[in-house]
Amino acid sequence: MDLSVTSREQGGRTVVEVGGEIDVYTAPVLRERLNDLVGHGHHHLVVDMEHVDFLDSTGLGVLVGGLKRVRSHDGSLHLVCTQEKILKVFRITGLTKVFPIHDSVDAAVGAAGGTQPGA
Amino acid sequence: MDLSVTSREQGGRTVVEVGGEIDVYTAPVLRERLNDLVGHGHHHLVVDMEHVDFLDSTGLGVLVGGLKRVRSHDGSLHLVCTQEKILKVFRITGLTKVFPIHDSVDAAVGAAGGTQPGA
Amino acid sequence: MATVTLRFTPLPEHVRTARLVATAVARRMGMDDEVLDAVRLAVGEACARAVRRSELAGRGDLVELRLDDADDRLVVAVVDRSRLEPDAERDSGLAMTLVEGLADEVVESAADGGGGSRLELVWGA
Amino acid sequence: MATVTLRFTPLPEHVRTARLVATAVARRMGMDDEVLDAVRLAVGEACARAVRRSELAGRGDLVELRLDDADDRLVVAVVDRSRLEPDAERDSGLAMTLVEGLADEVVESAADGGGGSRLELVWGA
Ligand SMILES: Nc1ncnc2c1ncn2[C@@H]1O[C@H](COP(=O)(O)OP(=O)(O)O)[C@@H](O)[C@H]1O
Ligand SMILES: Nc1ncnc2c1ncn2[C@@H]1O[C@H](COP(=O)(O)OP(=O)(O)O)[C@@H](O)[C@H]1O
Repeated sequence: MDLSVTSREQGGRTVVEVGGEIDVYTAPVLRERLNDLVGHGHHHLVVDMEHVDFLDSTGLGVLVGGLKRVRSHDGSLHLVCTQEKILKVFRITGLTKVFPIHDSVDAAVGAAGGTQPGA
Repeated sequence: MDLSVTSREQGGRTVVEVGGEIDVYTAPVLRERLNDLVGHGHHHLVVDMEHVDFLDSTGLGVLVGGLKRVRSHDGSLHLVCTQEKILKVFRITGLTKVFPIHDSVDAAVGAAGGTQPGA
Repeated sequence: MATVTLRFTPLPEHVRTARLVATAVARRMGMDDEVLDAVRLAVGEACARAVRRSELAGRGDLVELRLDDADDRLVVAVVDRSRLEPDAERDSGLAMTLVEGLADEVVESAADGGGGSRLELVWGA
Repeated sequence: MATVTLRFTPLPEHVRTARLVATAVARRMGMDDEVLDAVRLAVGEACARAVRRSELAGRGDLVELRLDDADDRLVVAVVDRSRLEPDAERDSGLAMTLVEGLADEVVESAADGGGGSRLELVWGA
């Protein structure tokens, strides 16, 4: 399994750092982690994609699913990504218009994401 | 082509540093470089294998060929190798008895290899 | 014309192997990094789709990935034996959008000799 | 039982692709690094030998690498269509010494349905 997912709290957001390959084989693991976080009340997520080497449509589907899920709790899901290769995947599918994408975790955490978190 | 070959003179020996994969596809390049060196009068070779990631029987054949060639000029061919994965290839084929194998380039250059070089 | 064909049991875990093979063949053809990334992703999508179609149909027939190097064009064909119509898969929106955005040419047809889909992708005209 | 089959034009440049595929399948089976190194090298040797045999015979029929994952045993078969007898290759001393030193089991037989060799390697009894 060449996927790693770790999360931490920062500035009232939950930063989810993803590393490795998000594909048809590993995406279910990411989906489970995101569902778990949302289920435990973490509704403002920042997904840090800087250490992602590969992202396919299954991975995109998991991120879209996560976005819908947090939104149903008035939450937010922001992305951190500067890798051209990964940005291209969001661009081709038109998802750059769906996800707020930032250059750094600090910028993502600082951005006003929907409702401000209670914390 | 994932093979690199560079050579330099050191202590009267010609040190040939090989990097990458020596296999059925790349071995002809190494053979040509060794033949070229011997053809230009470099008869005392130290082949540094520390940066070799993969070695197959074609590569072994090239090294055996190089050994025969330098010997026909009263030369020598010593190897530098500490990688267990690569040493195993020499061990399985019995070639640890054919090649003097050293832990470092300095040790290989310092070893009395057949006739001492003229230089 | 050099050919490499990979056939695999329709399981997600083999899609990565398919990507490795496609990328290795494209690299050997001297394609640049941007094209390599496109080949890796598009071939992965096409193979993942073939796996999904096979799972949907409950069929275990091997999926075939065929790579032909013809005059500097890389011609890739992904064939499933799902017995489903070429367009029968649901939810392939993102996957097919990527494939079409990444390959120079995309053609889908019925797999000959046994129902299923044959998706052909071409790079470097 | 999961199966991956790679078929390739008998050219040295494809042997690396064959190694990649074999290593990927073995890694997925959870084999440890030492076994992975053995699989990589032995499968590369078997495929390079199949390429040499095909070149020797002047035949371009695709070489087949078949990987079966059966109850934690990795069963590898390399089949050439050289029309040469299984042992016809000359100079296979070092290559076969390595194959035999690296695999847990090695069996060579005539390729059925067309002359050539079928070399079977097994890891993890
Ligand atoms: N451009 C887009 N903008 C917003 N949502 C999208 C976009 N493209 C796809 N989606 C959403 O992403 C999810 C998965 O996409 P889908 O088209 O079903 O592809 P697939 O299932 O093949 O990954 C769906 O929920 C869909 O609504
Ligand atoms: N154990 C050994 N000791 C010395 N030389 C060897 C040994 N094994 C092989 N050789 C030499 O290595 C060269 C290539 O070996 P060979 O058995 O022909 O294998 P292959 O051609 O398949 O690589 C030959 O010149 C052979 O004499």
